[in-house]
Amino acid sequence: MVELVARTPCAGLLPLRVGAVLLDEVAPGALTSVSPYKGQAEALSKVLQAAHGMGFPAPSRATGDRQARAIWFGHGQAMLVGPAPDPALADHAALTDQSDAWAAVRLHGPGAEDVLARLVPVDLRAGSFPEGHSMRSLLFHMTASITRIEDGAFLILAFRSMAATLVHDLQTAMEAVAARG
Amino acid sequence: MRFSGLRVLKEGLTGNRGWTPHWRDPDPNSDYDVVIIGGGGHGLSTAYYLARDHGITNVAVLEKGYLGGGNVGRNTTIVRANYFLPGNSEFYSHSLKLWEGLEEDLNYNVMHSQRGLINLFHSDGQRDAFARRGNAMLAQGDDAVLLGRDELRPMLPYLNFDDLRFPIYGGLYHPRGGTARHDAVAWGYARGADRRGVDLIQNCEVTGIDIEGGAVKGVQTTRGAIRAKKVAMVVAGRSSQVAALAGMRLPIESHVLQAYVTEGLKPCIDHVVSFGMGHFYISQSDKGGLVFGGDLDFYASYAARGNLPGVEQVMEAGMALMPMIGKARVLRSWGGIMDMSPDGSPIIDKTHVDGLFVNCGWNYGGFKAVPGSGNVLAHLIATGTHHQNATGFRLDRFRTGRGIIDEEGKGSQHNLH
Amino acid sequence: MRIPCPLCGTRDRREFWYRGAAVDLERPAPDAGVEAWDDFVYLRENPAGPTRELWYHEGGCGAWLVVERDTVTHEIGRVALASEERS
Amino acid sequence: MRLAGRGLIDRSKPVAFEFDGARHSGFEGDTLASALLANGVRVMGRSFKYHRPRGVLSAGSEEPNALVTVGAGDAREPNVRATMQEIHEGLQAWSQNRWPSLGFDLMAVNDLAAPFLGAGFYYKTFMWPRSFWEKLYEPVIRRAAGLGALSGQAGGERYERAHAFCDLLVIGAGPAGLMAALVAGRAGADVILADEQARMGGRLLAETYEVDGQAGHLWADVVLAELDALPNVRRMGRTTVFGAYDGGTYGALERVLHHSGRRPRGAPVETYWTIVAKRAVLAAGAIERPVAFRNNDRPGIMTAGAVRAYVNRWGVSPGQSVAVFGNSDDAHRTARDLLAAGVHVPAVIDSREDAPESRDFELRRGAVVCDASGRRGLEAVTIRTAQGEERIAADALAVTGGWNPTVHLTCHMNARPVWRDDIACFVPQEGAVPGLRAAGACNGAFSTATCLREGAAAARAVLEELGRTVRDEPLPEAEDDPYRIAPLWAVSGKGRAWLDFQNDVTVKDVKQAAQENFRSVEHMKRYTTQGMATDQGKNSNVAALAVLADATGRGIPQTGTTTFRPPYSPVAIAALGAGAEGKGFRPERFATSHAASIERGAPMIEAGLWYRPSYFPRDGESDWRQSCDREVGYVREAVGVADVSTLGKIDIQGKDAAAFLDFVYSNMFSTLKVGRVRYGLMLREDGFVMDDGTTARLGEKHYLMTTTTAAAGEVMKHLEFVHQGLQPDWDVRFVSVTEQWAQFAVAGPKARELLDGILDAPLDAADWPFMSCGAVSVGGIAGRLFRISFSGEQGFEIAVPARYGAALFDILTDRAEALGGGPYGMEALNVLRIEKGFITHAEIHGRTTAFDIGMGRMVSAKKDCIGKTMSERPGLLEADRERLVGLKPINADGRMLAGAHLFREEDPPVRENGQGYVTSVCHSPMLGQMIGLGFLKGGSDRHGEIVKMWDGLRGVTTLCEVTGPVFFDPDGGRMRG
Repeated sequence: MVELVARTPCAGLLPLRVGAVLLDEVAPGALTSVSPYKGQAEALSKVLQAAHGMGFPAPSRATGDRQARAIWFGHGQAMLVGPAPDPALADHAALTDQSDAWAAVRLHGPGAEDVLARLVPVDLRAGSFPEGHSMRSLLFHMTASITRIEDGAFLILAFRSMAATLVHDLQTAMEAVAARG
Repeated sequence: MRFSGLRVLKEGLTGNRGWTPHWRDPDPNSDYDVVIIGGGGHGLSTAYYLARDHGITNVAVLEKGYLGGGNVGRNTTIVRANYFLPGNSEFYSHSLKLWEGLEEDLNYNVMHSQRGLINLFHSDGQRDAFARRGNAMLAQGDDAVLLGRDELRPMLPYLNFDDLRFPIYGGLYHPRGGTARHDAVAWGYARGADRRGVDLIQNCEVTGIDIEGGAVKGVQTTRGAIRAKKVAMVVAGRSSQVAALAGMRLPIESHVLQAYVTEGLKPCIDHVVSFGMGHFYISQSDKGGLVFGGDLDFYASYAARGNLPGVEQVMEAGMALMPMIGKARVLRSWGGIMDMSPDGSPIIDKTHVDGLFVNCGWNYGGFKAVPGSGNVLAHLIATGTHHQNATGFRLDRFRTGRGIIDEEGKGSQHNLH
Repeated sequence: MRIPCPLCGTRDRREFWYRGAAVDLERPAPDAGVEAWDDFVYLRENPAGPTRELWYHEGGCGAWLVVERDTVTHEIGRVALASEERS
Repeated sequence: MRLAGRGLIDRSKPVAFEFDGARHSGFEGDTLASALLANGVRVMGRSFKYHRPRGVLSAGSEEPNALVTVGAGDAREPNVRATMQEIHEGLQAWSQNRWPSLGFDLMAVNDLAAPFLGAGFYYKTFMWPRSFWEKLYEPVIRRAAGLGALSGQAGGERYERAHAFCDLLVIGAGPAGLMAALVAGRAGADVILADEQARMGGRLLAETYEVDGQAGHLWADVVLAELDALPNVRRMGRTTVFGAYDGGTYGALERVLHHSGRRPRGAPVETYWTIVAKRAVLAAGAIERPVAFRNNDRPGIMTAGAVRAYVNRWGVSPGQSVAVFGNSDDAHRTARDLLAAGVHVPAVIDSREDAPESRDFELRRGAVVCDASGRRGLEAVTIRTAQGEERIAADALAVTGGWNPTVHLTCHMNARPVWRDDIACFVPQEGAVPGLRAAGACNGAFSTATCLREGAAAARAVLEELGRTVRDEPLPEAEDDPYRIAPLWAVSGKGRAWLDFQNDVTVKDVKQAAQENFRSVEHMKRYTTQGMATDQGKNSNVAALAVLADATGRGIPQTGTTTFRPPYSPVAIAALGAGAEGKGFRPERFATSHAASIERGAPMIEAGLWYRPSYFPRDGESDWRQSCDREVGYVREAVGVADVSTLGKIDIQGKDAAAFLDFVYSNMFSTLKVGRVRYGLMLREDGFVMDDGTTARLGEKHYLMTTTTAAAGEVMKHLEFVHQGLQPDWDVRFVSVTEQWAQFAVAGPKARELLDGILDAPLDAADWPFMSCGAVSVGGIAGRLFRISFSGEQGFEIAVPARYGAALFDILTDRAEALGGGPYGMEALNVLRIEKGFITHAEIHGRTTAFDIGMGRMVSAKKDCIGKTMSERPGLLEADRERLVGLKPINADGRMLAGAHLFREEDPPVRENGQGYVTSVCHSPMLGQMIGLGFLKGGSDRHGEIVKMWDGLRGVTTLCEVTGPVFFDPDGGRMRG
């Protein structure tokens, strides 16, 4: 039998520290796109709660914790992050494996907000974007999902194929923030 | 008064006291053979050619603001004949020939500068598409040269040949392409029309179009009713509103297109250059400002002003393509209202109302068409038949699917161009 | 220009893709005839003033929106999800 | 001349700099202009047209004269305002638009020819002979024009962009702005205070007035210290808010490093901010206007406010003997400040008959300055009184014609300012920009006390609107002098009196424009170039339109203003386009095989945002054709491997998935069996082809759609629209899985052999007919296999989760090589598909219909679909439309070119004879000659005909036979076998 070796999206690119800001690649576990079928949102939320311990997230929010999260991912869609999806979910929602589709990085440290302010056209300061908030927006030219997770860190998901650009853009912004001191 | 270097000398020596108005400011008559709604480039040139070529001088041009106050005075001044689809090809070729010699014809220096235009391409596929275009230009009798990357480099050394995101494969060079001083084109036609007896009436807004028994009888204006045997709507930017006065709906959506000029700089860009992988085109004015533009802001608008995302897209394209312009500072931005048609090509046609004509849908490209458009519309008004070089700009082409002229290949639906 | 997305909150214009008049939601029956289809695909009111149009929150949640907007002032009025506007 | 003991500069910190190669010294806090004045440098620039020597006019960003070039090499920055450039150690600046030197400029000959170079002269001449325009006139004009020069090099300095959000944006940090920020900041609002100057305080730094019992600048410092202590207030110094846009969005430019020689790694020299503010207070102040009189452009003549700024803020006097000319009490104030600083004031010339008397200085009431002498620096002014003319020696003249409120931002959304006769200026229209209020001098409030009052009131109004409680606090005590002014625009008389200094527009020019019937203010502007210089008329537009109003017998409000457009002051393209240089223009998308392709030496080409290998060169191959032919051979004779991950893949689920696909594709998908794949054609609503691709049915309610690489995003958007906008009741969900799967084509007679060697279980031929699909396992990893072909050979595409893509590609290519094959790139892929007549976007280029490409029957008659009705328009079904054909040179060595046109053999190649064009060509190794695809009028009925392929661009004419589009294995036996 042949052996397939896995490679992470940001292999060789991260971690990175510039000034006080750190950027790491995270291994989020399984990523599953969960799109409730018509009229199934409530039922789905219950199954999600029972199986994974958190409800279906409201728009612009994330539920769950380090082990298992449900991140609102757009119109009629959430991303289940961490566990393999309970098969019962499939009765209520279209499930699609996205575990390999997204580069997942964590940006943290003082100044992380300033770094994102250089790339994202949304107010991500803690006052308007506290822990548990999540959003879809642009990160310079690419689309991204950004969630404020524990310790004020940001979990950023971007297309796997764009991982190099993601790191480049973040690094450029990190350098500019650091240079200002 | 005839303009010439000698005249400038003579007036200079006598304190410049002898200059006379470039055009009169008459009050409107009650009756004209032809009323042209719109005193922009196209309307003024239509009046000029009605008088020059067809001897029709009992003509009024009605302008709600000041002459040349629309898109003819707010564009990036590019003049070219590099279209490739039948319908467009012969028309823009015809227009360019009218440009050549316009100064003598109008006795007005519109500074038509045939400095050459280069469309860059960035892939094999784009090269093939530009080759098709270039061959069409040659088949039309115009000029085109396909340049490779190595031939381009000495011509445009300031382009980013080294690490451009979409490398430069080459360019389609149109030596007779270039620029002109936009305001002067409007003024030159205005003066020429006025000298031939056309009444140019400013601050005169058309508020109604009189139609009786399916035929046009005249217009209502803020300066009174004016009767006319024929009426032409030449009001790109307001086409839908004016057409509505005649009960028409047009296949037009109005969009804002921003353009930019930098502070004056010593000569650094000698041609007109356009990027193939992002909407960006640039030339340098004789005053030294870099004049450039890009894509629409991309939402319906009559506001003649844009927003920052549109600005950034253009600047980004500029920085990608020719980073040496980075330290040039944008002095002014402005917005023009574009008549966007579904296939990106214009309409010059009769309407369902006898004697009522429409000229609209110029998309991004109305400036270079000023001479041609006026010339063929004058022909249509005077003879009732389409000019041989403008048979394709039919109003009904969307309904029938016949003769759709989609140069960009983006589709014949709204908002794809 | 900023558009209040019913799901994401108010966002910059750059996140949105513009489609045009909301007429596009009123697709005629296949046999509705030439006039109806010409109206649907091509002829436009194109008002200078309030209008109703379709925007796609492409750089955000992926929702299609019906946006009431003034083409002269760019003022934005009511914004709704196209899916709810229809059903 | 530096004044002892005055100014806010730090005399303990001397700074050395160079101007035109000469070394000078100033102090920290100096601008280049103040330091040059202190060093006795009076001529700092040359005018645009007449190349007249010019000194500094102002002390702010509106400066029209003192424009210099700063820095060298790729950091060279032209057209820098000396009034805004802070000096720093090592600063190098040069004058511009002169040759050979600033002191001696040969182009100044233009000044002598001025009678012939008046308004619009160039529209009347240079027309003969025709060819001379491009060859002679234009080059000469271009070289004479322009100001500074770009370096011609790509920038060595970094620019960046950033986004900021706040409750309240305060624009300008003079008394009104400081007060607004303070009131809002104390109330807890999220405030940004932006000011274009290095030091905040506005006119408080330039005047001697007291606020709250202390010097104005000290009061400003106290306020700033309080603001700095508030966490909810952000101060943005050296930041110009340059534009007001929709939705409370403002553009701002922060000059981060121009005041310093330091360039720390990664640091931007400028940051372009977009600031989204719930509310804004415009406290941008006002700009003083000069008075036009003969030779009013002499070096040493500057605005009175600038003179006070140089004296009070920078401790510099512009001369030894400074006369003052004006029409308001500001003239008196200027004289007093000069006298207090110990500067001689020979006279104050006040045009008002009723000007208040003063014992402090020699006052000439009802008098005007009517001429000035001293070409390289003012020597004397001539004044005109009721008694006649008189010459007064002075080496500087302070002029005030009144103040123009900085209304610009309030006009960026098309509002026009409103004329106020009582203070002779335009003020903002209320509500001109939604959410923005004007306060202070920019609102026509010219005393310090009213500025403070309006600033506080504006902040209070904002706080109330935002639902915050406002404490009523007393305002600081300040000067509340009335603003007494008698309008004076231009002094009558002979000679040239300048309005627009930089563009050399004089009163005569404006009058001539009116005489030539350029009476609309827009016509006058465009005809004379008035207000089109780098200051955009900040110093001159109002006076010019007053002159025009006078010349046309209208009032100023009837004459109106020209349009104010962003940016308020010029902004570098590098800032607005920051981040897009080089590869930053668009994201780069790398397939999982990218590194392996690079390792194999494959040139990578752009495909949309992706990179794909062009071909994989081998040692000994001298050109791409050899590599390509070899790779085609792999597929035709053994097995080839290609990464096809870049194609769009969309996972579609739900009980209405089948109905949905029937609606978006022209052909049927509801009838497709589970485990099978079908080619689909997608139309736009206008009936033209939008995209094509294969779609697999993975389950009863589960499909996987493939799109072309280029159209993936467009298709996704389209599907979302059709679902959300047209069929929201259908229960269907879709999500892109392009990134999830790495997918590789394995094609060729040995494809199955290769796959059997790597799959965990060998393929059973019976289970895998052509156009089938299913699950497979490779190395224990769940994958998918599709039996499809874009090459015409027995072909598969195998997909695994992307993390395994790189590993699988290596294994596949190794195995392929072991079987006599190997990887193939885009060139070979293209040849393979042309040989088979498969189309790409070269053929479905947006203008072609299903009918045109010979797939008319794929528009199912049994159902409705997007685009169906419009595809049936009569014009789209006419037999003589250009339709897809194959083309083959009649001579085997005949050359074909994509982009060539087709003509009948006997016809000359002119447009009227056009028959079609060539879309794709290749050298076919199988046929041993070039072949092509193209569109030919009525082409489907012309097979066998000989047509002429003509490429005038490249000088190639080839006779070709028209064929069907499939050149190789037309019955498809190899593909199915």
